[in-house]
Amino acid sequence: MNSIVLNIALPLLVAFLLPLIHASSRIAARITGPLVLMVMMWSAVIVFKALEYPVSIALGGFLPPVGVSFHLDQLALLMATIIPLLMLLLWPYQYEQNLREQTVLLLLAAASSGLALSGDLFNIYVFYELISVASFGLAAANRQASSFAAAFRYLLISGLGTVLALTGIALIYTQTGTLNLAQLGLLSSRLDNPLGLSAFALILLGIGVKAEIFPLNGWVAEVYSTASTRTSALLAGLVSKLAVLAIVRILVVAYDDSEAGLMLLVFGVLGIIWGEFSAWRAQDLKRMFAYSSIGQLGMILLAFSIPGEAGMFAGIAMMLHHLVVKPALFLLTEKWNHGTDSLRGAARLSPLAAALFVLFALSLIGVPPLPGFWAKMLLMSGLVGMDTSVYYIALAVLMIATVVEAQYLIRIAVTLYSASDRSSELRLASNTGVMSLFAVVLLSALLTLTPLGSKLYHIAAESSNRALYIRTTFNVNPTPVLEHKNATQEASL
Amino acid sequence: MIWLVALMVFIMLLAAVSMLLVESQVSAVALSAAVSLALSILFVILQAPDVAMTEAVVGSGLSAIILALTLNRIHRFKQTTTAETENDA
Amino acid sequence: MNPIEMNPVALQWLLYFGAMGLIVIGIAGVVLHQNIFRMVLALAIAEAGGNLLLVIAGFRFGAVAPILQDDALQTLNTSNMVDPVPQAMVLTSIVIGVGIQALALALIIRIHQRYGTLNMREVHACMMVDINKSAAVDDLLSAQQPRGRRPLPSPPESTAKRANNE
Amino acid sequence: MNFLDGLLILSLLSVIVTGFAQKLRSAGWLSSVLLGLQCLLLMGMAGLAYGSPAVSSSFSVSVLGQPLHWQFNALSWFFALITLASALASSVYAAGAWGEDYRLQGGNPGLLQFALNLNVFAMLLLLASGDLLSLFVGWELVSWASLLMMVLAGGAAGRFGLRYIVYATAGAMAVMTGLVMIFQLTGSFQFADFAAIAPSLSNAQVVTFTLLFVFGFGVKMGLLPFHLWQADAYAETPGPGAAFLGAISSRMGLFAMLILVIQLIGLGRLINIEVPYSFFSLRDVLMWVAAFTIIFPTFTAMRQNDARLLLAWHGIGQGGYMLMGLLMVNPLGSAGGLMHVFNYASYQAVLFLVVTAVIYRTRTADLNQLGGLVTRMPLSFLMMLICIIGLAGIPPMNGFVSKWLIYRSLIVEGMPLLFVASVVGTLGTILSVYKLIHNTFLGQLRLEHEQIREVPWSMMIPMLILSAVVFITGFLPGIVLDWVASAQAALGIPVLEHTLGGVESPSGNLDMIWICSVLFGGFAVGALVFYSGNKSRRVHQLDNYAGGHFLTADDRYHYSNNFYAGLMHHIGHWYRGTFQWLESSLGSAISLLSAATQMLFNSFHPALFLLLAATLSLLFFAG
Amino acid sequence: MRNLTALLFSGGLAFLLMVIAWQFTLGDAPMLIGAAILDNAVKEVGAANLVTSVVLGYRGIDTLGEIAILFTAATATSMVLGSFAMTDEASETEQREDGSILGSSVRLFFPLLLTLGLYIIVHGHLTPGGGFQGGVILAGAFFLPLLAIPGRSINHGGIALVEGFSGAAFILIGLTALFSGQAFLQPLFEHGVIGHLFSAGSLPLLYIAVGLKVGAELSGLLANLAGISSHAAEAEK
Repeated sequence: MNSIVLNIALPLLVAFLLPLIHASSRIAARITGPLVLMVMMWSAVIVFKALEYPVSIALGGFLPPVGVSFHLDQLALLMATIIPLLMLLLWPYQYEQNLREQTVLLLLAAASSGLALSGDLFNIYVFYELISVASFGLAAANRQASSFAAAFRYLLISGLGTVLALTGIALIYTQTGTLNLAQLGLLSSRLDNPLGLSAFALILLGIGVKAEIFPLNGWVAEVYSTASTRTSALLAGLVSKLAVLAIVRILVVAYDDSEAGLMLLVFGVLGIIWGEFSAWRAQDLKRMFAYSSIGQLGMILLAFSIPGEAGMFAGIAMMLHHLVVKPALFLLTEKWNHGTDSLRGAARLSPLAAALFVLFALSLIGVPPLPGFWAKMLLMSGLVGMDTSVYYIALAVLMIATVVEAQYLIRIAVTLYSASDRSSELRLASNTGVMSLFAVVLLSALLTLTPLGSKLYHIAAESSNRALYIRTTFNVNPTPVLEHKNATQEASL
Repeated sequence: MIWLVALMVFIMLLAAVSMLLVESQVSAVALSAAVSLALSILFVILQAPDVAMTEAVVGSGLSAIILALTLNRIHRFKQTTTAETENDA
Repeated sequence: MNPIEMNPVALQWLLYFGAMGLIVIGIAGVVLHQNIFRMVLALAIAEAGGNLLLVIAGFRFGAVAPILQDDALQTLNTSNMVDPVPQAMVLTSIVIGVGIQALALALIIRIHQRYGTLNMREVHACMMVDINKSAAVDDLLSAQQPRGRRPLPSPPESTAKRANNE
Repeated sequence: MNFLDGLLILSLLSVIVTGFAQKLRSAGWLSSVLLGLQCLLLMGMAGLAYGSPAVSSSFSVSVLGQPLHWQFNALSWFFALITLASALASSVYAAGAWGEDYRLQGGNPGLLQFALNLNVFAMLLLLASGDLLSLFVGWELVSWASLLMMVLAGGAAGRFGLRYIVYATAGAMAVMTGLVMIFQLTGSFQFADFAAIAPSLSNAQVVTFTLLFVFGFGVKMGLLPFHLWQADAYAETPGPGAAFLGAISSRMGLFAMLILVIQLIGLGRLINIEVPYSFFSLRDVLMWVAAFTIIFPTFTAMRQNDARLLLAWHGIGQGGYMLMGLLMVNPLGSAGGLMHVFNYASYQAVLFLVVTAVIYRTRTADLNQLGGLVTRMPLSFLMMLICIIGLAGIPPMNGFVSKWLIYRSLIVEGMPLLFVASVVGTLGTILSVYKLIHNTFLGQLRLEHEQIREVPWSMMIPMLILSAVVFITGFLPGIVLDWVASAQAALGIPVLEHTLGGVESPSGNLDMIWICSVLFGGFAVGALVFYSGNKSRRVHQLDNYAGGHFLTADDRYHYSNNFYAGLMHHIGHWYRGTFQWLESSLGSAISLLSAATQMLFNSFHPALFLLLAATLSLLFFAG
Repeated sequence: MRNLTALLFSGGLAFLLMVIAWQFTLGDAPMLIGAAILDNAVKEVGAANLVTSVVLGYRGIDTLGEIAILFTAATATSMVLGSFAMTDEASETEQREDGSILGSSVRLFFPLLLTLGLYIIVHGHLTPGGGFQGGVILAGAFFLPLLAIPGRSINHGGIALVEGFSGAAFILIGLTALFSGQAFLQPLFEHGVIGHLFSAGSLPLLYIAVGLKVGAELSGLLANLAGISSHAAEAEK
């Protein structure tokens, strides 16, 4: 079970050594990146299979509350497998081998796996910072003036976020004296006062910068439209989800039954409104998908703000669906990055790309047979299940946002398929290969909907179970039998 | 002892505020080094020698050098000590 | 230098005011300034404020630094010591702060070299022009653009006359 | 493997086959054969229409723990019959000469056939839905398939299709919210569970459900506030496609509303819910919405100069009759509503096909450019005559029977004001329909239409068959009333006692056979007098004189331009286009809001928003 | 207007933060894990400087993350400033003549700084300071001659070598602990006598690796920022 740490140590090791490998032989440097990602995926899958109940690993051999602990439950391992998989798909294969960009990508892979697995508050903060610095590097990677400016503005907002997160952690430490999430869970009675909630608010804002929370997402459109399409696909698809996951884990374990979830709801709803309505006016595909990713993340935040299993289940479903659809859409903008009206008649030139766009658009809107519909239905049943007026307002906003989203996505589809006179310079979207891979994943999810649904429900039930989380951490050597000793025994620690 | 803490805090805040208000870039960099120096002394008083040392070396040392280098690259400020000509602030 | 007993409330008020003051001055500095170089400076101040807050969290009156020196080496008593964990955390966060600052300054050099200005408003304007050019899209909100489909009506005689003799 | 499975599989198969066979020249005939086979399979299940129990399909999928299953009952059989009949007619029509002509003009008839089959499959899936989830899945497929049909023509059709999608998604979201609320209440999507708890619902819940479902399905039916999209979208759809969509596509909304509002929630609950501060009950509100849906579009139709738009506006108007009929308790009204679905589908399809035939020959649908085609296209004239008589609701045709039933039940249920409103609606229908036939077929033939011949037989046969259906079911309404009665039984509402000739019920009886025979007797006498005397001699239209002047070909004696100028002079000022204004103001509100949101993203220094967020959230918590 | 709202809200933020801070009482740190570490740090890790035992022992993964952040920052800076060396700018200012005072004093300082840096790194587990602080001083030591003696260029290849190997060393020490059955980054070898140079097991080795890596990285970073072109830079172009 300890071998999962390889998912962090190995990419870091190779990233440190890559300049030397590059100096010795170019070919070796070219293949080490994908090789490492495959090893990471392989090791994550092994541990995922061997895991029936959550396990907590003590790093450095020191038991959790004192040392840093990794919490391996199915959700964390699911993300740990998805990270290398998606990075393999979005690895800059055919670009001229920019050594430094590859090192930064490997560091991003290590940091993302760390963030997904970590069970310690300050450790989450360090891995989050590592992801941030790596994404600044990636945002500035394609060396145009506008990407430097966008990267700088992104760095500034993220830096302020870091300060807020640091103050939040300081407040929590002054109150409870511990950094381990499980112990914070045990001491959550101390955090349940306004002081604890304001600490959570600061951490939410700190980590929220990357989770594209409403007031802090000024950078999204700039970075995604200046960075290379693969980077923006990676940032929009993977990294923002991890930030949301970190917030949700803190929320579930340390702030379970308090109205911290309400704050998530408010940010989610505002995010939806801001994202979808700006996307309605966007003129080029990249910015439209950037704003739509803000809207979608608002929906994911909304889903996670619902307490209990229903919220977690809807959140994970929405998250995975967006993780498949958004990178594919961004890959589309590699060739179609001019204004939407210049796309007129593009379907005739590249029919596969246009058909894929329509498929992804329909799934994003939530048209029945496609998985997007089932995810949105889970979210809606979660919202209706709460049966309080705030959640009904959120439901109404969600509905209006979906209508606006349908309008601007189908507007693009109609332009694609409308007749056009000058259709010479629109070259075929060459990389429909990777996109069709995403389409295959989407359709396979459609076919295996019921088993996938039950698996996700199991994951959601396990990860939203706070007592199980606390029991796992403080029984570092979990007894083979699933039901652990009762929680009182742990309270003695 | 309390007056030492008070002095350091006062210097720190004064330097921070004046850093924002002062015109010339170079003096702003100097003030930021001063803030980090006062802070490291505070850390010493707070019984955190490790942190004080890091703050001194990194805060007033390294970051001051980096800031000065950037200013050098940006403004190509002359060796002569004439006042800042570019009103780029 | 073991600290003599001084009235704790004044010390608490001073230290927390210092920490919170630094954070707020830092954030206000970033928000208020137009010059991007000054923003990075203010960010460094905010980071320093956060670090001070962390160290204060671990401070205990009458405690000694968490390092075993000369006589303590023999007695190995570590009871009367300050909490080492926040100090470890601050070590990391200071270096993070410097890492971000270095990257920010590199970007500033590049921006200055390409756009020739350090004013955030101009940098933003140039960036938006570049983004619109690369996306071959004319920005709806820019002044030159006529609102909606109808081109702007030509200004009446009086303003036209005044405009060209301004 | 019963008939239902066969039907669904064949329909899916035909979608795939026509999908791949688009480029084939004979794609049209292939799809017509497939649709014919589907009709035969449907006939195989004809027992449903005569009281046999519901046929349930052996397929059943369970998704996320919720079972989806499909079954056919008399109501779905009745709607499926109309769908397949109008689909077959349009497919045969499009397969023949019209298809060739459409291909020459740059269209893709194969794609039209594929879209037709896709729509049929989606509608069959919706009609066969066995629980709420499969109902919604079918519903979304229908609305997206009809989008494909609408935007085939490209250009302006794309814009109207986009407008339709906004309405359709809004409706779909409302329905989805309703379904999810039901799921929360009952824990499952089955009809039975919802029917079980329906009586125990509180008034507020019933009102929310009804409003959600009426809004959700009403958008597709084109109920009043949401009717703006339908006319333009259907007018832009290529000929036979418009006939199919006009005939049945918007009735899918009625079908779904029947199941949810009438069958599950039940009319009784609607009646005894009082709307505060008014003597209306919820049902009365809906009735008045239906009444206004009859009046406004019909009178808008009167002003249209394009024949297709005129007919499309009528489609919206007639939808009001169906809803009004089905909202009535006594069997007369509901039978009238259901029968009107059948009648309307039959003559609307023919009218659209005739107008397409006119376009096929004269290349224009503008009523001010046509005239006097009766001499060149007599058969088309006859069919349009039969069908406008049906549309206007005049005896020999089936339209009269359903309108009579609805009027009779309005009187029996004691709603005189509604009766007056629907009669005004019928007046509007008659006026606009007369304008249609007068401007196209009557009056003076234009020079450029001298050489026009009748449309080829491949287009004529479907029109002939359908108008024959209009006449026969008008003459012997009992045929349709049997199906309607079994559909009423499937819906669980009181069944209408009827005979072959018409209605024999305590609240009113009608015998169409007797009426028609008397009418034909009168015709026969008139024809006898005309042909026996027969002093007349056929002359060319211009071979006579009026007021001492010889008629010349180049001046127009035929008054068709701006046909109802006089009437418009009086009622013209009422046409303020309030709904257009409403819709455009909503659109500009959204664009204003999105411009405001983009302000945040274009702000030159976003750090200020972080400061605001930090302070406000701390205030919210620490305060 | 914008500045007014900013001032208003930052005042509000200051007030709120003070309200929050006022609810704490200075000095009574909850000491939950702090006390646990203070009690058994000497036994478990054996380093005299308890902060080092926390930095490298209990929270070793944080330090690994920390080095990775510095490495990413350095790589990103070289990516951003890579091909934009100072040489194209230096042309318009006259070549600075070789200031003899500066040059000679730098030659004097270099060894002193070097020993100071190494001392701090090596005694990381005994006295305050350690890998980071020593590394920065080393970077200063390497960077000073570049500033003082114009025309002196830095050899990036060597720096990359040191950087790569020291980073790899840190992780490999951690991995050997993992492969020898213990957890990742578990302190190895016996603790020896506390207070002596060779005590606290593998901690000194870790800190030396950290020191060298930070030193190499930061000198490369400073060279990049100063725009001093290097041999390796030409090679790569």
